[in-house]
Amino acid sequence: MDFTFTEDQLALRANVRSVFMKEVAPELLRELWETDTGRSAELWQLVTEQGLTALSVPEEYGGLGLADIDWVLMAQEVGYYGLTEPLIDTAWVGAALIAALPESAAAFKDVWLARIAHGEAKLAIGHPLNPLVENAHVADLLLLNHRDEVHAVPRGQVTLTAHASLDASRRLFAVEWTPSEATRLADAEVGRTLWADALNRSVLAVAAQLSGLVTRVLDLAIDYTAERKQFGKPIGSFQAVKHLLADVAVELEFAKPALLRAAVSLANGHSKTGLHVSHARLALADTATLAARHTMQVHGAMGYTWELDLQIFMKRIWALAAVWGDKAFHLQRVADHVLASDTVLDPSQTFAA
Amino acid sequence: MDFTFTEDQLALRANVRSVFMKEVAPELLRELWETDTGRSAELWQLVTEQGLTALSVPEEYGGLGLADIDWVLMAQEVGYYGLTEPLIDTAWVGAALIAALPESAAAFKDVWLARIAHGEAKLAIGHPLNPLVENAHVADLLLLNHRDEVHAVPRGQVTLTAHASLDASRRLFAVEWTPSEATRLADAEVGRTLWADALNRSVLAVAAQLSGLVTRVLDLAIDYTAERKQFGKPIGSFQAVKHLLADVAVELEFAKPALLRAAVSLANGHSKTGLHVSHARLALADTATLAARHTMQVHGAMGYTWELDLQIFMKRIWALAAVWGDKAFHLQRVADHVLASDTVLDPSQTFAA
Amino acid sequence: MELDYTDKQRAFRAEIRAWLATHVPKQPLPSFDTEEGFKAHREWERTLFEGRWSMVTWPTELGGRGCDLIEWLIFEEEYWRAGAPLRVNQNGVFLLGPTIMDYGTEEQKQRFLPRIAAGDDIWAQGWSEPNAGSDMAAIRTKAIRDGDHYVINGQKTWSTRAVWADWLFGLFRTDPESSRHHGLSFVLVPLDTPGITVRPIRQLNGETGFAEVFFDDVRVPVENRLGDEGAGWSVAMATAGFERGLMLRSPARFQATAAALVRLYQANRAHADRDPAIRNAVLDAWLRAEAYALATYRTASRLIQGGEIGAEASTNKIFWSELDLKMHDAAQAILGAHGELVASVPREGAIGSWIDGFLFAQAGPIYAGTNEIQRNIIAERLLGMPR
Amino acid sequence: MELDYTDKQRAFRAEIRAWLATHVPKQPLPSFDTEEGFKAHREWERTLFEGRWSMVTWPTELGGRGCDLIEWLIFEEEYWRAGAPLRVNQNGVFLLGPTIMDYGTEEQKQRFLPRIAAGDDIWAQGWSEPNAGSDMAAIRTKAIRDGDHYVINGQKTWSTRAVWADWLFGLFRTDPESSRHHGLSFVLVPLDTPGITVRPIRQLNGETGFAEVFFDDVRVPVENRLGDEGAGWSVAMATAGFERGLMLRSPARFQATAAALVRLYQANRAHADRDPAIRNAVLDAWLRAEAYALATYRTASRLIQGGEIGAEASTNKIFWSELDLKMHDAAQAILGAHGELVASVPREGAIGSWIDGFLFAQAGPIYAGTNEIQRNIIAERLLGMPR
Repeated sequence: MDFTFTEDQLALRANVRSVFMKEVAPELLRELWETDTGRSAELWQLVTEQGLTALSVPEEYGGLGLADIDWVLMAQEVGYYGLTEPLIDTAWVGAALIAALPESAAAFKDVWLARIAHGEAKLAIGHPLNPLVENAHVADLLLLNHRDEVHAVPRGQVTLTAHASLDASRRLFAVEWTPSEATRLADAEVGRTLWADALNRSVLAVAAQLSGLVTRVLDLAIDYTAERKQFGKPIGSFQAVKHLLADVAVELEFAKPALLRAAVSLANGHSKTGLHVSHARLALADTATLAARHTMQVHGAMGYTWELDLQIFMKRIWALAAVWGDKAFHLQRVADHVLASDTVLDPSQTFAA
Repeated sequence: MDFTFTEDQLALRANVRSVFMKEVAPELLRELWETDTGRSAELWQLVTEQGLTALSVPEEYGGLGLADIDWVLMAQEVGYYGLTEPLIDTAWVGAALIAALPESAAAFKDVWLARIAHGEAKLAIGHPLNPLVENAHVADLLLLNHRDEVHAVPRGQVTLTAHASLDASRRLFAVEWTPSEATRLADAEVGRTLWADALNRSVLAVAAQLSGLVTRVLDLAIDYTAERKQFGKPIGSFQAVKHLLADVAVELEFAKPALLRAAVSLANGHSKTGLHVSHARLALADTATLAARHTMQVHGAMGYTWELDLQIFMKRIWALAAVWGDKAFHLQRVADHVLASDTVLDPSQTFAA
Repeated sequence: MELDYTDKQRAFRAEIRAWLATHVPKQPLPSFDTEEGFKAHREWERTLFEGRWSMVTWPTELGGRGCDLIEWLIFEEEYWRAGAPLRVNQNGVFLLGPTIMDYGTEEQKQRFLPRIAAGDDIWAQGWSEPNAGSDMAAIRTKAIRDGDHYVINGQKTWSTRAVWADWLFGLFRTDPESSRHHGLSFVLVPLDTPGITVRPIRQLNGETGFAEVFFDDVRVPVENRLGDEGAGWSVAMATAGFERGLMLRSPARFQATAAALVRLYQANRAHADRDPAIRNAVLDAWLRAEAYALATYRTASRLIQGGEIGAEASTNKIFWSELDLKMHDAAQAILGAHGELVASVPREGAIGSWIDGFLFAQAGPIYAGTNEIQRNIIAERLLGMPR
Repeated sequence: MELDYTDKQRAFRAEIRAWLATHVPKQPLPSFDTEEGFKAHREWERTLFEGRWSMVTWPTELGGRGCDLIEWLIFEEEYWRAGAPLRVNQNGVFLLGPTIMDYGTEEQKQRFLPRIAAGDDIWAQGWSEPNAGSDMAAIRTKAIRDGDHYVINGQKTWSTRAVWADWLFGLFRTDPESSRHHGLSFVLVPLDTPGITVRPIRQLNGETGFAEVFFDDVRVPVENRLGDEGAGWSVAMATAGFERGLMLRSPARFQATAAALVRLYQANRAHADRDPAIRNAVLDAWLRAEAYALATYRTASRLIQGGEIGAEASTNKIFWSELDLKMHDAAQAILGAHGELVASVPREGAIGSWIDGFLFAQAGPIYAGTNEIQRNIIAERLLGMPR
C-alpha cells in the first residue's frame, strides 16, 4: 500500500513541466485560437521529441510501455498548460485501444503503433457519449464506435462539419462516415470490452486535466490577490478572499487521491474501475467548477475580461465539465455500485475488489 | 397592490411583542421543559387576556374576526419567543376549521367558538401528514382527520402515548381513537376542502414561526459576536463571521414576502394558495436551517452548550423543519404547478390567479 | 396588505402589452456591443420614446407617464414577456436622468433630459478606476479648475457603454488635496472632447461592453458639473441608490429566464431527469425568481408609502446575481455535452443563448460592487455588526 | 504507487477482525459521558489492552504492536466495522502518549505510559480558556514556580473527558510577564489535587462531554512538567499535530456512518425518493467518505516515506466536519417528520441514533479550531496568501 510516485515518475513530470512552461505559453494559445486548425505543428514536434507520443506504446512497438498512472501526471500538465495538441487521444487512449486489439488486427497494430510512437500519426476518437469528435480535422485516423464495434477510418473517408465551442481551443466536428468490413477492427463483443476500457481511460484523462486546470486557476488567483490592492492592502489578506480559495484547496486535496486510485485501478483491471474512475471524474468536475467560480470572484472585474489569462483555463474547465459523460452518467455508475443489493459496504472495503 | 401592514396591525404586534418579551423568557421555557405537561396555565391566561384566543373567531361568536395576515404577525412572535401554548392550533387553525364547518354543525360551532374566544378551550389537530399529534395531552378537544372526514373528539375518549422530541417544548403523542357518527362533524367530501384549508393554514403557521425563529437566532448571534472578543477585537468584526450572518439576512429578506403573499392568498381563497403556501414554507425552512447552522458557527463552542439560549431556538427550527409536510411534499406541490402543461409562465403571472 | 392590481393598473398593463405586440422587432437586434447593434438599439429607444414608453416613470412633460414603481414593475413584466430589446439607454434613463431631476439646475434639465428621453444622447458610466474598484473612494482622476473649465487627467475603467456612447458621467477629484470621498465632483463629459481616448475592454465572450477611458488635458465647461463642487460623492450615492438599482435589475428579467429554464427542462426532461437533482434546481430557480419579484413589489410598496431606502440594494444584488448563476448552472446541467456549444453555431439554434447567458451571469457577483462588499454592507448596516 | 495490501497487512486485518468478533460487547455501552458509561468504557479499554489492541502503534514493550500508519488504518477500519465502543482513552493513547514518547524524560515515560496503555489513567485536555478559544495563544491561566512546585490559578474550559477523568494535561503560563505563545509550559495535573473544581458543561444533547476546570492555588510538582519550562507551545503543537489528528479522526468512522446512511436510504427508499435530490446527497456522502479514506492513506504513505506534515490537519478538519454535517442532513431528510424524535424513545428504535449524531455533528465545524481558523491556515500556509 503506497500512494507515492517513484523518482522516475516525478523526474518525467518535472521535465515535461519545464518544457511546457516555456513552450506552451498563454500567448501561444491565444494565437492558435485565431488559426484555422487551432493546432501547431511545432507543438506536436515538441511533444514527439519529449517522447510523449511513445509513452504508453508497448516496448515491442518502439514505445516506452508506461502505464496509466504516468499518464495521469502528464494529463495534469496538459490541463495546467492548456496544451492544444491531440496528445492524449493519440498516445494514451488511442494507443491503448489499438494495443488491445485482437490478433486479427496484428498488421494494423504494427503500422499504427509505430507511427504513434514516432509522432507520425494523430488520432481522434468518436464515441456515442460525445455528440461531436474533437480534433477530427487534424487526425490521420479516426477510431470510431459503431454499435460497439471498433472501426478505424482515415480522415479522407469522413465528412466533417465544424461546431464552435465556448473554448476556442477545442475544435469539434460532426462526423459522417460509412462503416464497412474494411474499416472494422473488432466486432461488438470484443469491442464492448475495448470501448469500456477506452471510455474509462478518456474519463480519467478528463479528470486529470481538470486537476491540472484547478491548480492553474488557483495559481493565477493567488498571484493576482497578492498583487492587487484595495482599501490599502492586498486583497489576498481579506478573509473572504482567503476563504474562497481555501475552499477550492480543500476540495482539490480530496479529489486528487481519488484520481490516483482510479488510474491504478484502470491499469490493474480492478473490478471497480468504472466506479473509481467516475468518482474521480465527479469529484474533479465539482472541484473545477467551484475553482472557476471562486477564482473569477477573487479577480473581480478583471476576471471577466478577455485580456486576463484566467479565461483560457476557466473556459476549458466549463467545456470539459460534460465531456465523456455528464454528471448524471457518472453518478449512475456510482449508484449502480453503492445501491446494488449485493454490495458490501463497510470501512474495510476501500481497496477491496 | 400594497405589501404594507396597517397601523392597527403593527400596533397589535408591538403590544404582543412587549408582553411576550416580558413573560415568555428563555428561563421560563427551560423551567417548562422539566414539567410534566410542558405547558403553563399562566401563559394561557396571558394570551387569553391579550385577546389572542379571540383573534380570528368570527365576531358573531364573540371574537375579533381578524384574518390570516394578522395571524402571520402573531405566529412570527410565537416563533421568536418560543411560546409553548397551543395558541395557533386552537385560535387560528382550529377556530378557522370549526368556523368553516357546515350548517349541520351549528350547535357545535356555537359552543366551541365561544369557548375558544374566551380561552376556555384548547385544541389539538391530527392530520395524516404528521405521525403524531402535538399538545394532545392538554387539549380539551381533538380535531382529527379520518379519511378526510372531520371528527371532534374530547380528550377523555382518546388514548395517548407520549414521544419525546429533540425539542423538549414539543409534546407529541400517538393518538388511538375510534371514529363514530357521534364524533363526525363533516363527511369526506366537505372535509376534503376543510382539511385542505387547515393544512395550508398550518403550513403557513409553521413558516411564520420559522420566520420569527430566524430573527431570534440572528439577534442572539449579533449580540454574541459584538461582545465576544478574540485576537483583540469583537469576532463580529471578522469578515467570515459577518458573511455567515449576512447570508442568513439575505435569505430572510426574500423569504418574508413569500410568507406575506401566502397569507393573503389563503385569506382570499386564491386559486394558487397551495403553491404560495408551499413556496413560503420551503423558503423559510431553508432559511431557518441555514440560520441555525450559521448562528451556531459564529457562537463557536458556546453555541453547542445547553447553557446558551441559542439551543432553545435551534432545536425548534430543526423540529419544525419537517412538520406539516416535508420538503418533498411541498416541492411536489410546486412541481404540480410549475411543470403542468397548462401553466402560463411569464413575468406577468406573479399575482395572477 | 392588498396583493391585487387596481383597474387602472390592469388597463396600463393591457395598453403596454398591446403596444409591444405591434412594435417589438420580430428578429432580435444584434448585440449593442457592436456598432451596428448599437445603432439598431438607439433606433429602438426612439421608437419607445415615440410611444411614450422610453421612461414611464418620468414626468409627462418630459415625454414620460409619471408612473409609480408598481406601474414600472408592470411595464417591465410586459417588456420582458414580449422579449423586447435590452435597453442601451439605461444609464441615461434610469441613473443619470433621475439624478439630474434631483440635482440639476433648470438649465441642465432643459439641456440634457429631453435628449436622454429621445435616445439622442446615450450615456456611459465613469465610476471605477484601475485602483478604485470595490474601494470607489480611492478615485484619483483629477478635474482641476482652470477658469470656467475643468481640466481632466487620468483614467476610468469598466465604463459601460463607453465604446459607442455620446457622453460620460462620473466622479472626478476636483480638490487635488482631498482624499477618500471628500473633494469629488460629479461631471458630465462629451466623449468627443479632444484628449479623450476610449479603449474597449473585451469580455469573456469576446464582446466589448466596457471600455477604459483615458483623459489627457480634457477641457470641460464648469456648467457640466452636477451639484456643488466637492459634493460629488453624495450625488453619486443618489445615482447608485436603491430606487434606480431596483430599476436596473427589475425582477421580470429573472422571471423570464426562469420561465425559459422551465421550458428548457420540459423539452429535455427525459435526458435531464437522469440527474434527479436537476428538477429541484429548476423548481428552486423558479421560486427564487418569484421571491425576487415579491420582494421588489414589497419594497416598492414601502417606498410609495414614504418608506426609507434600506439595505435592499445590497440584499438584491446578492440575490439576483446568485440566482442568475443558479439558473445558468441548471441550464448547463440540462444541456450536458451540448452546453459548451456556442449559440452562433446555426445548428445549435435550439440551445438558444444559454451559454452567452452563462458567461454573462459570471459577472453578476462582481460588478456594481462585489458580493463580498455587499455582505459587509449588510452585516454592518442591516445587522449592525461592528466595522 | 501500489494500492493493495501486503500479505502481512491482510493477516493483521484477519487477526483483529477475529479478536473483535469475540470481544466487542453485544450490547452498546452506555454513553461515556455518564458515570456508569465511563466505567464501562474504562473496562473496555482494559480488555483492549489485554489483547494488545489498545494502542497498536505503540512499541511492543509498552504493550503495543509497533504498527505503522497503514496498519493503524486497517485496525480502525475493522474497529468501526465491528461497531466497537468509542475510545474513552483517546486523549491518552493518541495525544498525550506520543507526546510523552517525544518529549518526556525516561522517568515520565515509566511513570505515565504504562498506566495510559492499560486504561488506568484516563486523561482530560486542558487547552481552551474562556478568552482563549480560536486564539489559543491568549492563554492566561498561570502556573507560578514555588520551590519544587507550580501553583496554578485560573480556568480551563471545553476540557474533554474532564468530568470523570483522572488527569489533565494542558498549557499554562509559567512566565507571568510573557505574552502570546511565549512563556507557556506543558503541565500534567492530577484532577484530584486540592483546589481543583470541575464543573461539567452540558451540551446540546444534555450530556456532559466537556467541563470547565477551575484552579485555585493548585500545587503540582515541577516534575509534572513535560518539556522545558517556557517551551510548552511547541510541545502542544506536537500534541495537536497532524499525525495524531489523523488518528483521532480516522476515516473509518465516517465510512461507517456513510454505510449506515446508504442502508437508511435503502430501507426508506420509497419515501425518500419523493425528494429526488436525496439519492444524490446519499451518493455524494458515500463518495466523500471514500475520498477521506483515500486522502488519509495517501498522507500515511507520504509520512511512512519520510514526508513532512503539511496543512493536512486543516484540510482534514474542514472536510470531515462538513461531511459529517452533510451525512446527518441527508439522514434527517430521509427521516422527514420522524427526524425530530429522539432515539431514547423505544418505539423509534429503527431510527437509531441519527438525531444524536445530528446534534453531535453540529459541533464538528467548531471544536479543535473553528473551520474559519482552518481556512485562514490553509490560505496562508498551504496557498501562501498574505496574512
